[in-house]
Amino acid sequence: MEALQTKAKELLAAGTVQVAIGYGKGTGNARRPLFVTKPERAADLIVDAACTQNLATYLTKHEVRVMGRMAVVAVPSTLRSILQLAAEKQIREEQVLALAVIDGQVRELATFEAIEEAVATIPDAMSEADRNMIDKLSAMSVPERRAFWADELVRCVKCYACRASCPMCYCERCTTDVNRPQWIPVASHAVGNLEYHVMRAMHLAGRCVECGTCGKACPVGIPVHLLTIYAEDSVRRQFGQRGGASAKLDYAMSTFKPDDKEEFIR
Amino acid sequence: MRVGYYPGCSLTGTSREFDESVRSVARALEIDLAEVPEWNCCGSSPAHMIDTTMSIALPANVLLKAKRAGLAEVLTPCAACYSRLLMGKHEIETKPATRAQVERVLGCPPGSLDELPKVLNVIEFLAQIPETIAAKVTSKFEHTVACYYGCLLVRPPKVTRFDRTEDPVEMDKLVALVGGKTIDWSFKTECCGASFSISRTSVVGRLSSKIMQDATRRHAEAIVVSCPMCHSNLDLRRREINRRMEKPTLIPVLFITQVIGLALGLSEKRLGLKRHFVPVKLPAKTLPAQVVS
Amino acid sequence: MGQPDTVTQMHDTAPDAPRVRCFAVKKGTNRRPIGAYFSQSEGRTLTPEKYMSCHHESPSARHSLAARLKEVGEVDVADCYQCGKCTAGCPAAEEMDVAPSQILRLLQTESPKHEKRALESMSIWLCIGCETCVTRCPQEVDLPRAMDILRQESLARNVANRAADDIVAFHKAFLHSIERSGRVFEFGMIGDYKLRTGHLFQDLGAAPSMFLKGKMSLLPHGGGSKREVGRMFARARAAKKESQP
Amino acid sequence: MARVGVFVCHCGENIAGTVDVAAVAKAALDMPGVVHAVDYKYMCSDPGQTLLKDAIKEKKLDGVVVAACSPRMHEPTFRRAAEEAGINPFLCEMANLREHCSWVHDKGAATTEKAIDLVRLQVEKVKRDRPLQPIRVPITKKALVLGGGIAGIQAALDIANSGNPVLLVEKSPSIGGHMSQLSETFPTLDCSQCILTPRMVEVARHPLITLYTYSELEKLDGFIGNFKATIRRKARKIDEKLCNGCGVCQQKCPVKKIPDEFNEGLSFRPAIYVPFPQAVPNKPVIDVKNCTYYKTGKCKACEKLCPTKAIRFDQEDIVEVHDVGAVVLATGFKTMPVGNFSEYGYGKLKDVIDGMKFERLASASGPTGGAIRRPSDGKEPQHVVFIACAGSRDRLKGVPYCSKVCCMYTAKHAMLYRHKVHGGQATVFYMDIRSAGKNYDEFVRRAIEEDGVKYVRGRVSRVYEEDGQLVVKGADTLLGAEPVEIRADMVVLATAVQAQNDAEELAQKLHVSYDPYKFFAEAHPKLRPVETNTAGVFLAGACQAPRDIPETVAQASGAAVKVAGLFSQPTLTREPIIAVVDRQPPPVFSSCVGCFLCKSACPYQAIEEEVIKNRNGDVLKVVAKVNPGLCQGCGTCVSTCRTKAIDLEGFSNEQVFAELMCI
Repeated sequence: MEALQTKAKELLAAGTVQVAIGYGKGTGNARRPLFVTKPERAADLIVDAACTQNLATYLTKHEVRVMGRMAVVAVPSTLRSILQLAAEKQIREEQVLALAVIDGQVRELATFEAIEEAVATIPDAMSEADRNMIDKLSAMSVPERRAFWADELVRCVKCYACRASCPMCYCERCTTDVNRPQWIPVASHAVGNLEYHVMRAMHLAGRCVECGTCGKACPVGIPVHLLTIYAEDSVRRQFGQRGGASAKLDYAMSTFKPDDKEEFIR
Repeated sequence: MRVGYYPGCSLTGTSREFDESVRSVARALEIDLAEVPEWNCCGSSPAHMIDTTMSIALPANVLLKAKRAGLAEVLTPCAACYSRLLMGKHEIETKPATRAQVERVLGCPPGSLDELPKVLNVIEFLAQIPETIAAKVTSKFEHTVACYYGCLLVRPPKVTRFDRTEDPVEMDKLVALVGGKTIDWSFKTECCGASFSISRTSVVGRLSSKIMQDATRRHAEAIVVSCPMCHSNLDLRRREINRRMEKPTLIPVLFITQVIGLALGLSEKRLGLKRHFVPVKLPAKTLPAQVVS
Repeated sequence: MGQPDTVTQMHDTAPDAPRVRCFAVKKGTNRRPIGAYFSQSEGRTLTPEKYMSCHHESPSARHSLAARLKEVGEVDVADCYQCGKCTAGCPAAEEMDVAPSQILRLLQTESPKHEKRALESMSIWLCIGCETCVTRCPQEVDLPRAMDILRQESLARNVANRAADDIVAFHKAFLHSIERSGRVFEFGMIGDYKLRTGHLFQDLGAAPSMFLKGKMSLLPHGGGSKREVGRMFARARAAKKESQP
Repeated sequence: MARVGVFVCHCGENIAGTVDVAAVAKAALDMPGVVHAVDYKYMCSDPGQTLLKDAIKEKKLDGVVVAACSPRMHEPTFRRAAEEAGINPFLCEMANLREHCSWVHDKGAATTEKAIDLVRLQVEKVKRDRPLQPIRVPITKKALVLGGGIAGIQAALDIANSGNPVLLVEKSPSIGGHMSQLSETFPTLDCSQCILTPRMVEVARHPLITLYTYSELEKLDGFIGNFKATIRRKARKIDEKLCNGCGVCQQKCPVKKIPDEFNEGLSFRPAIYVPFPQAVPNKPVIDVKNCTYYKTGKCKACEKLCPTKAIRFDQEDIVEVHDVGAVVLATGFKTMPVGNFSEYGYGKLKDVIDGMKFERLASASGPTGGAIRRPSDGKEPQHVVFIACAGSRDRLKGVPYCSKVCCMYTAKHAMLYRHKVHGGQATVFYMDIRSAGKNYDEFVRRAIEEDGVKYVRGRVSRVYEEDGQLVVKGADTLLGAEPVEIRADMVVLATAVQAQNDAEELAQKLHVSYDPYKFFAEAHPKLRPVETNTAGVFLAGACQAPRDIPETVAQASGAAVKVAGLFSQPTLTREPIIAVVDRQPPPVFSSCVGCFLCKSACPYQAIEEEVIKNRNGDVLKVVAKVNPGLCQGCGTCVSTCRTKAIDLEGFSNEQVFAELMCI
């Protein structure tokens, strides 16, 4: 933690970055995003097990970007977000610098290449609970699974917190905002809710960085992250590619290889 | 180095010298031959000809035993056994219905026939360890021979995936490795008559004499084979062959392992050279010195 | 080589259906634009298997030997275009009464008269199983496999050529030996063969030297799990009976 | 409120026999927005079209649905009629009641019900149609012809003679291609070079043809009428302007033993060489791989002896970019290497040769001056076996298709051999004789009847060497498949015609489709045989499929006419069914976020990046932009776009959504 504070202080003091995005103290034991612009405030940065939110969400925000070059305290999924955002031309190398916290060590990753190398060595770490839930859902029959999700999604109030918290949901105009045609009904009802979440999962298949932030953001406790993680996992199984592995675009869902398995077409 | 070993029936009978030479060469090269326990006959051509089910079940049983004995590879010197084992494995791997049928005949639980051991012929096996062989050569095999591969090592290429189908060279390379010379000839893979040795000896005479003819015309001192059937047809049936030749020939027929054995300095006895019908007499000046075993 | 991966079903009025699946491939990436995958036409891509299944088989064809070969051995005699390459390379063709390519021709007509000629031919017994034909066949017709099935069919229908009796006897003696001993016991097998054929004196000259050279023993080999192999034969026979009531 | 008219066609019995067309028209009248609906026997007939035009005028229709056959058949007909009646042609839609309904269903209420649904879909669509204007694109009136064989030569001459400039690019040092290597041509036995060289000279002299030999296409960008071709002119290492083709360098070059490509390796050439005496241009090239100077740094014999001082050892490749409006692909073929045939000796047997080698042996300009001599020992062969279908119609070892020209050239070879070697015996092993063509079958019969060539129907199983002769093992399938064994002195394989080795790579450069055998694919096998799926790229000759000379020349002229037709227009008009990226006033500019997933999905490279800047030049946004010349309107980008910032004109999201929701 001190290493991080020192690093952030140095970077801010030297003018290498103009803002450090990290975690600060929140209510109780919770952590909240902290935007440090002055070296002397770097001491407020916290790193501990409670820091799980993917801060990459802020990298595409106009309000943050105007401050200048950003340093972001990065958990593994944050690093993947940076690469995926780079692949999709949403962020340039000179705009961001990652302070990766890996195994208690702080590493400054200033180039996409360095981030790619780091990501390649970090294993996918899905939480035990998530893994169990996905296994359980995979084992269900289709009607059972549909019933499970119908039951969960009935609570959705379309607050779009999942969308807002997702680093990959950076579109200025979401499909849900389009009304000619009205793809997704505005009102919260069973069919519309399902449509919204299926659309979200489809849009994140092959792009999701599996941070799980959307699930944590849900005020009514729907495990929405399982949908996107499952879609991501399917793409990986089908095409051997995962979101956020490279800063160059090689998107499985918009291209084909002659040896693609094509099992999904049946 | 340890490898599974399936001698097959011929190597315990009519072609004992092949078995003897394989074992002797293996010992000299410090290779541990783990004989497949309680092995049975592969079914040979008769099963292939008149009983399709058994022609797959018998080899499957051999490979299953090898698998259960923990063998990942099975060396099968006899070309006929090699072909049957490979074909049986191929059928099981490519046809689920056949696999199920064979599982019933074998009385083994489903899934037993997954991942059967790899089948290797003796040339394939020796070609993997050229350095080991070269290091142990004590007296170069300085003779010019004709390498005769026969049918079953190379055909059908989709199953055997061994060497060049119409003009194989792996055995020639082995002979060259131990100091020998090989002729480039046209009958490397022409059929000798195979299993008609007993029931249609005349066919064997006609086919084998053509093979001998070309080899002798090109001045081969011996023919080198890797198949008991080829051997017995060219050796045992020499009278039948010579009857059809312009000039009768007495060049011997050696197994590839005997050639390598000679180069490794192994005795004639240990290589079973005395068991041949056509005596193994190679030009004296180049015969290796006798080594007491 | 072989057939293209997909065939496009073409409508009479939608003749513009492109028959090719890959166009426009970008350099520098091994992935291709997904749009390139789908044809722009009203045609649908079908796998060859699905395409084949659209064809109707004539009812009579179902019981022909050709149909049986296809079903049991995955040998399609229709693939043969009678180039004669199999015959040209066959080591036994000179002895045969019907050339290998002509055996396939007899099956192609699907007429009982021609099938009978194939089953009664000497050729099916003179096939050595050297696999030369299939190795060179431009159409990959597995003729050795077809010969296996024809031989067994010939025996089952009891129409095997009498001139092949000794060959059949040899095969039977051989299998019998395996069934009894698990392995081939040459002395017993040859004795069995001689009894079956009456060729009592054939090769008599060779026998003594065989013993002398240690190439033939008078007693069956040990090992070979003969009981187990015997059971295998029994189970195979039972299964065969079950399938042919 | 929309005013839609619905016109239901009987198509004789085709639709009316299965669908209750009157009921469809009646039901259409109840659909919201429909003010007029009728059924008629043949809508595509003149009276039918008049019916449509009159109704548009009288009922003041602003949308038309013709419920008839596939739009592929008659959409242009009805759109033209609508335009004549005064409405935008893109306000006319078709419901396919024939292929999508009457032809695929039995007669019955459900079928009529489906027909009504199909009409309803189109009514919903037409109500949301916008008037569209055709797209006009300028044309660069200069053609690029790739390949300088007879196909490329003919295409270049025909295009140039129509008054349009041509850039002819050939990768080898001379034009002429395979045809220049042939001895005589079937079925007339006239000398190949004698008929070809005048055309080669004409190409060289034509004021509108720029000839680039020893050059290759590196890259092709752009679209029909507006291509940019990047061409690499490989360094010949001589100054072409100074060289007068005297040939001293060739004589003095110390390296002599390089297998001569033009003679198929039957003779040798030096390291500086002109491929053959009639080469165009008659300028040598230095084979850098074999030149002593490039290997050791010494020699320069040619430079010392060149009377015009034309040798340039330091010459580099030149890369040029040319604007062209159309491309003709005429890159030809290759024959399957003899080494591919394991059963015929893997190419190890010297006297087993292929047809091209035989052409050189029989050619007066060849290494033997036209005498047939076998390669191994130079003896005159007394028995030659010709094997047709070597690799062709062989799905195991070769290609499954028929190479088309082999039957004819084999007959020619056997005939030439019989003419040249009196008393020599020629045997042809064949499977079928394919001699469909003017005077072709007569030619084959002549070989058999007059020249005594023995034809044996059967394929050869193996060729092997014995006592200095070749043993050919075949079977005579017309004699009950009797085995035949021939001892021959030479065997000539009619090897299969294949696509060039680099055909796939070239197709990818040009975005042209190709078949599983890498032959370039025509846009339609019957009706568009010289066009490709890429507009502006045309095909000529054997790069598309095996062809003989007359066919190649005919196709080359066909491709040339297509190019000339294209160039005769002032601008190019295209259907405006293309994708469009949303544009809005500042500060949004576009709902596109610039992720460019659409760019990776587009099969036509039609999506470009547009940089939006403020007046200080600062980048505000980078968004997608569709190149209207390249877009083919496939809609792949539309389905990829998460923000729905791309839409397809004429098939908008809104229209498709409305169609789906009305079922």
